[in-house]
Amino acid sequence: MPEMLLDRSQQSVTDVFLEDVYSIPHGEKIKECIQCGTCSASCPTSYAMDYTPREVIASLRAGLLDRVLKSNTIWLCASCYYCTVRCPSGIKLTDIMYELKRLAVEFGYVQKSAKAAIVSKLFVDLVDKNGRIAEVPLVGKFFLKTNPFAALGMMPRAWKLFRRGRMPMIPNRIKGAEDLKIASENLEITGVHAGAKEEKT
Amino acid sequence: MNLQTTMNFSYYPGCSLEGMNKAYDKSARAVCDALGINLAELNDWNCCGASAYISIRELRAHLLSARNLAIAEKEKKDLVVVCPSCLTTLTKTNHYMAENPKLRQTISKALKETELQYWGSVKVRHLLEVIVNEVGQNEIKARIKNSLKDLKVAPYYGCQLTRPFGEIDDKEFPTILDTLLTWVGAKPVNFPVKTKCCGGMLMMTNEDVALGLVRNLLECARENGAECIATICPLCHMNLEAYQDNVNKHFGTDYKIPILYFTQIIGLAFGFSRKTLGIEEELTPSKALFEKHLEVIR
Amino acid sequence: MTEKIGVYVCHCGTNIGRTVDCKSVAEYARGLPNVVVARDYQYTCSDPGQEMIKNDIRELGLTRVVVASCSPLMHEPTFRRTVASAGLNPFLFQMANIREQCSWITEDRGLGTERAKEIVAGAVTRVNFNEPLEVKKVPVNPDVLIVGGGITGIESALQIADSGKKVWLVEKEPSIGGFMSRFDKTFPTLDCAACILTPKMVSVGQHQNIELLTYSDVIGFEGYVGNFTAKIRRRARYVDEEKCTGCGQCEQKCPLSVPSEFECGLGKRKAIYRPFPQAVPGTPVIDKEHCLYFTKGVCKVCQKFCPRGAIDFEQKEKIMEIPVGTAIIATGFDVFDAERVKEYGYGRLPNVITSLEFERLTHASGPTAGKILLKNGKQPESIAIIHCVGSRDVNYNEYCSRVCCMYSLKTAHLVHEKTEGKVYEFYIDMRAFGKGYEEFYKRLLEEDVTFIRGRVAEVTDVAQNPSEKGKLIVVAEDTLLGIVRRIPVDLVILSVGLQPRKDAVDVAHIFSISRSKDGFFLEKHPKLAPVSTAADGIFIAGSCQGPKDIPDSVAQGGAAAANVLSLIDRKEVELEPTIAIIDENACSGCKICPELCPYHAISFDEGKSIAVLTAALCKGCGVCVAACPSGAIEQQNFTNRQLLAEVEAVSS
Amino acid sequence: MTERFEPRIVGFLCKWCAYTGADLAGTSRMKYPPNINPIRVNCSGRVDPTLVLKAFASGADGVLIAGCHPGDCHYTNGNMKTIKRFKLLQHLLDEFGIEKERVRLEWVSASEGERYASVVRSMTEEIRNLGPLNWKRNMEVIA
Repeated sequence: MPEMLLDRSQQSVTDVFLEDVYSIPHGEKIKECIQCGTCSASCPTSYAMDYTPREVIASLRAGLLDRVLKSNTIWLCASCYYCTVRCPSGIKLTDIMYELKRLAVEFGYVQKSAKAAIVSKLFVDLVDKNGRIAEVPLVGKFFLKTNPFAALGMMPRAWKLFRRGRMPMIPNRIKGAEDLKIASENLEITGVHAGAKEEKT
Repeated sequence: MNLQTTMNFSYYPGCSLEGMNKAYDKSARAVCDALGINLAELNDWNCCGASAYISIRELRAHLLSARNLAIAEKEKKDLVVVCPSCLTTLTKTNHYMAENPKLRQTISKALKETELQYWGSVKVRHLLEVIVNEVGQNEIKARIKNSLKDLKVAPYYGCQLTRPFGEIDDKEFPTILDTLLTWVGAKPVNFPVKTKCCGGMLMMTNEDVALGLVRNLLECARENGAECIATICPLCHMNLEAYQDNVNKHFGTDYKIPILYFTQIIGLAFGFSRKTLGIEEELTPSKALFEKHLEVIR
Repeated sequence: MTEKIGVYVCHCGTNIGRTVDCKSVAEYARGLPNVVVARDYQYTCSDPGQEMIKNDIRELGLTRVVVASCSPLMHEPTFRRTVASAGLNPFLFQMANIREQCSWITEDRGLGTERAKEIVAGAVTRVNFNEPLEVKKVPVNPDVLIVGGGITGIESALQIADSGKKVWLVEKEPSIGGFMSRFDKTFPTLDCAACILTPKMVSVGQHQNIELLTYSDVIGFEGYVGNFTAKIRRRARYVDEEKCTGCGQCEQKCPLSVPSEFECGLGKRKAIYRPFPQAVPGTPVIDKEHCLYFTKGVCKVCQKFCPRGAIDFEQKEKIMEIPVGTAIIATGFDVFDAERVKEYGYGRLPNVITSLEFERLTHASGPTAGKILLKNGKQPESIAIIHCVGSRDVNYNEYCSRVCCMYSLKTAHLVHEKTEGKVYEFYIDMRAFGKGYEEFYKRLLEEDVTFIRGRVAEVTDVAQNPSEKGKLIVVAEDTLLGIVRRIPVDLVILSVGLQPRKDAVDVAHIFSISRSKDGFFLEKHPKLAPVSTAADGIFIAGSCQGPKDIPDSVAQGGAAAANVLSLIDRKEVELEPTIAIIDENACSGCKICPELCPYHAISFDEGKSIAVLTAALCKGCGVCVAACPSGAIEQQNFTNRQLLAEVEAVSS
Repeated sequence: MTERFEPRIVGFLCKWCAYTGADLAGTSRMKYPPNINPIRVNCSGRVDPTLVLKAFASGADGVLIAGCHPGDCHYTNGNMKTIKRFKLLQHLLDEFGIEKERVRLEWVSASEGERYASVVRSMTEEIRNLGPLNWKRNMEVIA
């Protein structure tokens, strides 16, 4: 039976967000946020964020999710999972940050200069092509895209690494890469988003 | 001395061990060899779908993970990883597929197209935990050839060995690496930031933020008298080691703390050469340190 | 004889009526065999509702009544009384629950109505086979067992004893007094805990109607309402309570000091000790684990110095069996183990303490004689108080511990008063719900305590700048500003929550009572029967039912006492006659049932070769009925005929 | 379009734990399919196999027996006897060709309203998938 899919682009970003988040195991816990700020104070990078992690949920509740998606907040999450393990309401905030990153990309909220988004996209492209990631092409492309001058600044370290045999230039390509690529493309055409809610009876 | 039994595991090195962190791979293999842990590299493994990937594509990330798990399932052995980020990603897919039937169906369907299937039986384990729990104190002590003479080590766990799942040890104050270091004759120092974040991938995109985090780690290690920092994560290792110069430049500090994989420290105690362990590939030299500390036990 | 059945379908306002079409259920009932009248009514439990049933019984000569309404746990007793007052045996009434397990669980009116019809059909079919039963009355033993000698148990004991009834008060510790005896001041009035508690403790110790059994546990509890037997283990004190005068010579002379549990390990006690000077009884106990005589076989100094010869190293524990009619369980709570929240550093960082430890520090007779001191002996200049430690947290206890906000305010007041230091309170929500509580909060605001709305993420000693060196840094988001703050302080006080006692599981088993999801004992009804349990004659009071402050604990202690006294004054209680009966003629003498009965109510008559039931011992579980291969045992009001009829009706 | 099959389940609930837990589910307004007809008994140990067979024979598609958790029985150990008896019952039903999924023994404490609701949810779903039992009709055909 083919799955009936709502066209995601027809829905508001908040609706898509909630639908996706509720599909993560225990995702509905986001409703139980008590705005205590444990996440913000546990976060090693929150001081540099436009909005603290707590304010992400406050914004959601106020119907201001878009300001979060435009902000640097989500791209500063380093996936340390401190917020997730300490949250007294059991909210998996790190997973929610991933979801916000995906939506920011999908709905075009990302500023051109958002470096973390660029590196993530490059990462995905390379993995999709080869099945594995090699650091040199990733780093190289990243700096060429963002700031070629910074790449020059990297040279001394790169040279040191290269001399020590730590900079292989050619990525390994896995044998199953082609199959995998087809499967993952199909996954997104025919498959439901993990967000599709499990039917409850 | 020989171990009576050989322990067999599938081994997932992860992308970064093929590249900048080859030394981790080398030292891990050398140590496992000595301990009778037989690591069979997973056939045609792919990227685990780690943070940078799942930030863009959720389903595909799970598919990437699941492909590795499916290949591992055929081997009917536990899957050993060394990169904590791979550990978390693979474990997460394992858990979420078990908990969310819809996701399980979707991923299974996609796997089928690559002629694979995954039933959810693979146990993903970190090498550190395998060495401590499967090999144990006696077998490790029996292999020590060099005394580390109370080498003071800051045991640095980073984030994703214990978070979010906490299956290996306490989520914030683990002790498993401290224990292992003690077994090989080193002296773990008090290191209250042992599970604080090193900045991870932010080093590429928000260097200022990440350098600050690395500095906190280096400072705490020095405050507590550590002569080197033991790492278990290739990304932490990279940030602490390759960016130590940048930290010094940025903050006007003068840290010169050698950074070693925990497998390199065990390897040294086991009497392997620095070359075998890939220690010569490091950026912050530790030669002087070990000349002071290593003493062959007769 | 054909029965005449009346059926009453209750709307319960919209509670049932919204998802069950009560009219059509009544109509359906009218078509069932033997039903002579079926009505739907707004509130059947109301006076006019009950009148309607009584009238029908009188005027239509009903022989059976079915009410389809709420759960029998709610109104079965009500309607049994109704039919009884109209002259019908109460057991000829049958209740059909179409609310809790029907109308409330669905949004589908069609299915809800259909289900209600089936449930009513089951009850109507069954009621045909109901039989009139005699309710057995048994006398109530007026003696009362109270478990737990904290402020709750003390209150209950005094109320009951003052009315002239005998109370057995059992306490695990060497002295009564509970947690309250360890507190310094009490919120919001700031009166001294000892000043208001000690007189009550003394009254208990001296009361002629109270038998005080300290250093004792209840290890068994059997019987039924009005007639229980409590089995109590009195642990050996090694001091004769009759001879001891409580002079304290032994304590002074004992050469061995160990950390005092009463002082949270902050102070010392001797191996022979009273937990605190005002202990009731004043008789000390010898701690066998540490006493030099028991561990090394030498010493006996206490014995040498005791002027009354009260020390008895040969004393053995005693098991007592005490018949009582009712019991009050007031076993209290445990404090949350702060070490579990690793990021707060308790147990790792020396100057992180719990609120209970603070009570001892600030107590005039505590280990520092009331001075608030750091581990290095200095007075703190800045103090952080952290709310909700172990409470409101899915990782620990999900519930609010209810008392911490207020005692944290008290802590802030005391610490500020004594040290004149800067005080920070980190809270999530300020809960000041009681009489005089909000006023107390206002007072603290006036006292210049700094309140920061944010849950603390961690307490660390890792400094990030020179001003943080040597301090404990408390990290929290000031959520009203959206800024993460790092506040360096000298002392951190963790306001730990309350949780069920470790032995709550065992106590629940001994008394056959249930526990709620949070692990505290379960009351019969959260609003209308807060101190009753599902087991008749057994009551709960105080924090064993859920976190409570002192006023609420005392109120519950009093409430439980009133419940008990009301039962005693009735002099006799009615027992549910749902016991088993054995048909002598049908019994094949297979001896299966005597083995099965957990109450030894069935014996075997070797002469007649049949099983014999002692009705007084039977509690009506029905296990024997289900097991009897020859169908010789029946359970009253749950006969095979009744159940089979109900099963058949609801299945088809 | 065929109408969805609504299975009919008979629930024998002990009055101390399971029945109170089921009441709690209602009081908390939890939703579950109204496919179960509860019958209150003092103890799950009272439920003899005849009652279960009677339910099936009268047209029930499933039977739930629910009592206190092992160790929590109000009558000391009545539920332990239920466990033993339940094994015999399963065996018996097997002989009759009744799928084992149609009868369940579950422990629901007085505070486990959500547990009761989820048991009924999953049981209803499972039996809906199995389809009607029609034992009554089948027996008539045989006889």
